[in-house]
Amino acid sequence: MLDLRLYLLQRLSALILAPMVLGHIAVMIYAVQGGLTAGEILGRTQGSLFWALFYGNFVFVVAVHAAIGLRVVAHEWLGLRGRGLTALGWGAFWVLLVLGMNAVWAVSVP
Amino acid sequence: MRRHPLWLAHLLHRISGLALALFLPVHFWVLSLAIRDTDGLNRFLTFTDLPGVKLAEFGLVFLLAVHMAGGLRLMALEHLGWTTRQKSLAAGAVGVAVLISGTFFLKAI
Amino acid sequence: MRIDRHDTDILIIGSGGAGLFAALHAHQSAPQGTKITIAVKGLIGKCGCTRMVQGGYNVALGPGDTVERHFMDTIRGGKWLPNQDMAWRLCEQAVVRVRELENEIGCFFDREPDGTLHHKAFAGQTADRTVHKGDLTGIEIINRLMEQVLARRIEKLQEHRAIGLIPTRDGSALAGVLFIDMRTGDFRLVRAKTVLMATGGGPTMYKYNTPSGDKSMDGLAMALRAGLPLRDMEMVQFHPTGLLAGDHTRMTGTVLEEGLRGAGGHLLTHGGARFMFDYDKKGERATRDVVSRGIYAEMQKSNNPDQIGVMLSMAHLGPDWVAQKFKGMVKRCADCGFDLAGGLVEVVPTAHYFMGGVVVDVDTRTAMEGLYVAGEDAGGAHGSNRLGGNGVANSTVYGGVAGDVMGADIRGMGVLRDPDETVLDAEIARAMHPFAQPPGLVQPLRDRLQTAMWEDVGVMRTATGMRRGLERVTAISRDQDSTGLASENGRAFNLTWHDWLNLSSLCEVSEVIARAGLERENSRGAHYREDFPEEGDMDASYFTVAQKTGNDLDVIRAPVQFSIVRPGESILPDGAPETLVAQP
Amino acid sequence: MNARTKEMQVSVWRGTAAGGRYETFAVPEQENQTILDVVTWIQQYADPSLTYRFACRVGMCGSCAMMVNGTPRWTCRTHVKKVVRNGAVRIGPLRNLPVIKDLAADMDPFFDKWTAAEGRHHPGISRADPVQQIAPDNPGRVVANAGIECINCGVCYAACDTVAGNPDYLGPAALQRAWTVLNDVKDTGGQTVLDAVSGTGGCHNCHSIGSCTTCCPNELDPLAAIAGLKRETTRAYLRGRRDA
Ligand SMILES: Cc1cc2nc3c(=O)[nH]c(=O)nc-3n(C[C@H](O)[C@H](O)[C@H](O)COP(=O)(O)OP(=O)(O)OC[C@H]3O[C@@H](n4cnc5c(N)ncnc54)[C@H](O)[C@@H]3O)c2cc1C
Ligand code: HEM
Ligand code: SF4
Ligand code: F3S
Ligand code: FES
Repeated sequence: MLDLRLYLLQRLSALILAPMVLGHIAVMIYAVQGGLTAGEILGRTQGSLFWALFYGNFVFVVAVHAAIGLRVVAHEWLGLRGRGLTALGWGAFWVLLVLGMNAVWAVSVP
Repeated sequence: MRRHPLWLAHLLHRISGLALALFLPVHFWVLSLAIRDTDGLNRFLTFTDLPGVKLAEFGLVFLLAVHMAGGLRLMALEHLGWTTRQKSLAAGAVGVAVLISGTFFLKAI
Repeated sequence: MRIDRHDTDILIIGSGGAGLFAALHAHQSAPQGTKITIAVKGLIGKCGCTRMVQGGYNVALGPGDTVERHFMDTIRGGKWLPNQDMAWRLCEQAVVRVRELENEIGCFFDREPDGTLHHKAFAGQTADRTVHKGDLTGIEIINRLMEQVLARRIEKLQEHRAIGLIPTRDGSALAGVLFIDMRTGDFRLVRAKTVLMATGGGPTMYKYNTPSGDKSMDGLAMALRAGLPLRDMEMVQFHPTGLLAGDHTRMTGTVLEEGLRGAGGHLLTHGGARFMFDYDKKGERATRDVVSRGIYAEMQKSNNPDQIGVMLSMAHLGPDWVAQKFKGMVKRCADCGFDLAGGLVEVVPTAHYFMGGVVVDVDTRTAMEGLYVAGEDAGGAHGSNRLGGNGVANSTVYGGVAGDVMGADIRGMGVLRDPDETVLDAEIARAMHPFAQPPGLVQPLRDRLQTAMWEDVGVMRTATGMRRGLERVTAISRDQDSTGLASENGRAFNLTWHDWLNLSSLCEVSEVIARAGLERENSRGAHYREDFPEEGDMDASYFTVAQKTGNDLDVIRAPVQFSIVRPGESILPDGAPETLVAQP
Repeated sequence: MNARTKEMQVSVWRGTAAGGRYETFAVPEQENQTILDVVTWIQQYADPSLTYRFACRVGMCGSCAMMVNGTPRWTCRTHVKKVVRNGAVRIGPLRNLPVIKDLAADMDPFFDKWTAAEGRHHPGISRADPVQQIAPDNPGRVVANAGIECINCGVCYAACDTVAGNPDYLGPAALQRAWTVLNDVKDTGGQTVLDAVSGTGGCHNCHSIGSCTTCCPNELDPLAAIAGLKRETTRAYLRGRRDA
């Protein structure tokens, strides 16, 4: 159940996500390699507008992207349609957004 | 009809996307819970040192890499018209995914 | 028996080139609000022979070609038997129809490098005249037509088989057509002010035949029962190279294209010897009827039951070249296990086209008010032989004509006519007959018919043979009458019931073919009498007309009207070259 | 049937839209035998009530498609040797379409979508005009030619998992036809076609699974055609936004 707009939104979000995912993976590799403690991680991220924006954006785009994706899968595999499908799409979006922003908040605001 | 490279690539992409979408909320939730108390986070990070959890972490990155490579493959296929090379792209996508996650995994241990 | 009754204004039976064009033209020409219905035995656009056209479409648009030249080739090819006014209209309107196909319907025929239409020459033509889309011309034509019809407000009755033309009580006009809705097995009477019959002949009563499986001469059998005159019924065209792959496969009889011989393919006996030069100085490149007879004669010489046909050999031209030039054919043969490019493929002459049909005027009108006939069902345009490429031209030209004429005629027709209920009941009873008989196998009967017609009323004929053929057909009909269908299987989508009905149409028309063949005591075009091998006096050319009154079948001879040109004359300007085709 | 004749076990789906089951028949093996011949033999000699569909018997009409061992195929040109495994084969009605009876599927949804995708010519000129001069190597024509030999057999439609999951999806054949029309230099319906393939059932539902291309008996490539539509609709949309 994709029309042109949702399709574009999904591709666009994917394109934005790609470099972010690479960035995130790089940070993780660096972090794990350096054997960082929680304190060290938080020390770097907390209070940093850059990381706040980075992860804030990441979460928003992921929420859009994954919600559209789940909507498609729910339609094709579970046969969901109409209002149920819309509800699922928005539901997924909000759950991801709220939980994600909560995490971003925790990581970046001291 | 089933089990040709493109079909497998699609299934892989879908499964990885689904798994990511289901795992992410959990990930977010644990993260935010834990960070609220530094002790908790440390406990959390030690917890992630357990081999099983390490594997799960590896899995997550693996999924992300697979899904991303698959997604890039798909968009290349659709928008660059790389039809003759689609099969090699499909294979390549998996290759890249294993590479990225493998690096991560190796470095981690 | 309860039947469904359904009304429309214009009813078209069949969705080949004739049926689909008629639907589109009727849609254009009929007054606003006219209801148009297309009813067909299969799915719209997917059945019938137009879709199977390979070679192409004859139209006088090639360099130097003229309608006059196309016309003269058609008359000469038909050995002076064609209805000249019909042949003229065919040639003249083909030009318009091809432009319509290209510009309005969306077909794309192959082009020359400079972007103009590409024309090739079939055997028997004096100009490069045949436009085509590779060797899948019919698919292009029918797919494009089908799309246009599907997108319009035209009622579609698919998998509806026509079984009877139902006249008014006084018999002067057609009231409607009785169908079986094949999916449910129910009977449906469709009344209409005008009806086009475009069910497309199709001589499938021969052991080897090319037409699509849905074709079984139903139209001509219905016309015969309705008492309409049929002409040229002895004229069955055989294509020389049908695939021979065994009795158990439907592939047997399907065409291996003409171009294979044109390109230099050899025909060989099982001993490996070429033989066509014994029959004609052009060898394998001679016309269809000549090559068919050559092959048939060679086949008669063999008495080894494992060696039925003759062999087509292409390998000497270089297997790679063949595989590239005839990609589709080579692949088709490979799919069924034959190596056309490098090996030998066994071939037989195969019944291809039926020149005979209902007597119509140039406007497709018949002797019965409200009934129109176009396409392979209509007789006259080709006479004793159809030129390659004139078949699809004929069906599309006259289909369009029929659509226009019905659209105009309907303005003067007031109300729907009431059917003769006794004819209706009789047709239903006829169709229901097998369910009251003890069940038996239908296919062996069809095999018997096909063998009888092939042996006795086939490529070469004699009076004795055809009389024997008639007796065999009568015996088969009789056996069919006592061969039934298990009623517990029901009527819904009961293919075996339709096989039974197919056989019944084929038997009816087979009798007429043999009778008309006996009546023509000379050899013209597709009709060859070993006991009358001469062409006969051209100026006194006659065509046969068969008509049924009650149960009696009469066959008479009617003189050909040379309304445009007399034998020995030409309408080409003085000094026009004999042929424009570069000789190979 | 003499003792020497080998037989194969053919299980055939029997039933209607309301339900059904597979039924097994022993069919004599022959030298040049297609799946259509196998089905035909069953109807002619073993069970006269079996329903299936065919017309041309040479791969031109696209009427005879069925599921053979789970894969959609044109049965008139599928040699038995290609598909029979251990002396057995399973034949069912085409997937993704309603069954009418036994092996005959209802093709209407398939053709309705063909029409909905604007799969037809949109003329700019008429029969009064001469045939257009178009070089065979005209780029638009070359693209159009790539998909022109579709016989609308529905094999790709049956192969596509997206169609299976999303009944509104127009499917590979209709979309490929739309792509052909869009590229046809004679066609004047460009925007109409783009609009038709951009709705909820449109080309954007395709996940490039590619079963269509894998299964097409004519070796056509609907996957590539649909990708083309995605590109063109995207471009047209972005252009539209810019112009607006
Ligand atoms: C293999 C092959 C190759 C050919 N190649 C060429 C060629 O290259 N050039 C050329 O000019 N000609 C060729 N022909 C001849 C040409 O195809 C036909 O002459 C022409 O297409 C006939 O068109 P039509 O519309 O009259 O009939 P068809 O196209 O045969 O259509 C008949 C329609 O009537 C339907 N019908 C039949 N019976 C009933 C019934 N009882 N109730 C309802 N519907 C019914 C059928 O299902 C079908 O839809 C070829 C023929 C064959 C078989
Ligand atoms: C980071 C978290 C991500 C999540 C949770 C996620 C989730 C999903 C989900 C659930 C789908 C639907 C799957 C389907 O339709 O089969 C999907 C589809 C898609 N994803 Fe992602 N994705 C993520 C990242 C990415 C990235 C980084 C890319 C690429 C660069 C990407 C590219 C795509 C594409 C192209 C599709 C469409 C697939 C299709 O139409 O078949 N995704 N994603
Ligand atoms: S694209 Fe191929 S598989 Fe699909 S309908 Fe056309 S010919 Fe059949
Ligand atoms: S199989 Fe289906 S998903 Fe797309 S590439 Fe073909 S249409
Ligand atoms: S019967 Fe026509 S494609 Fe198979």
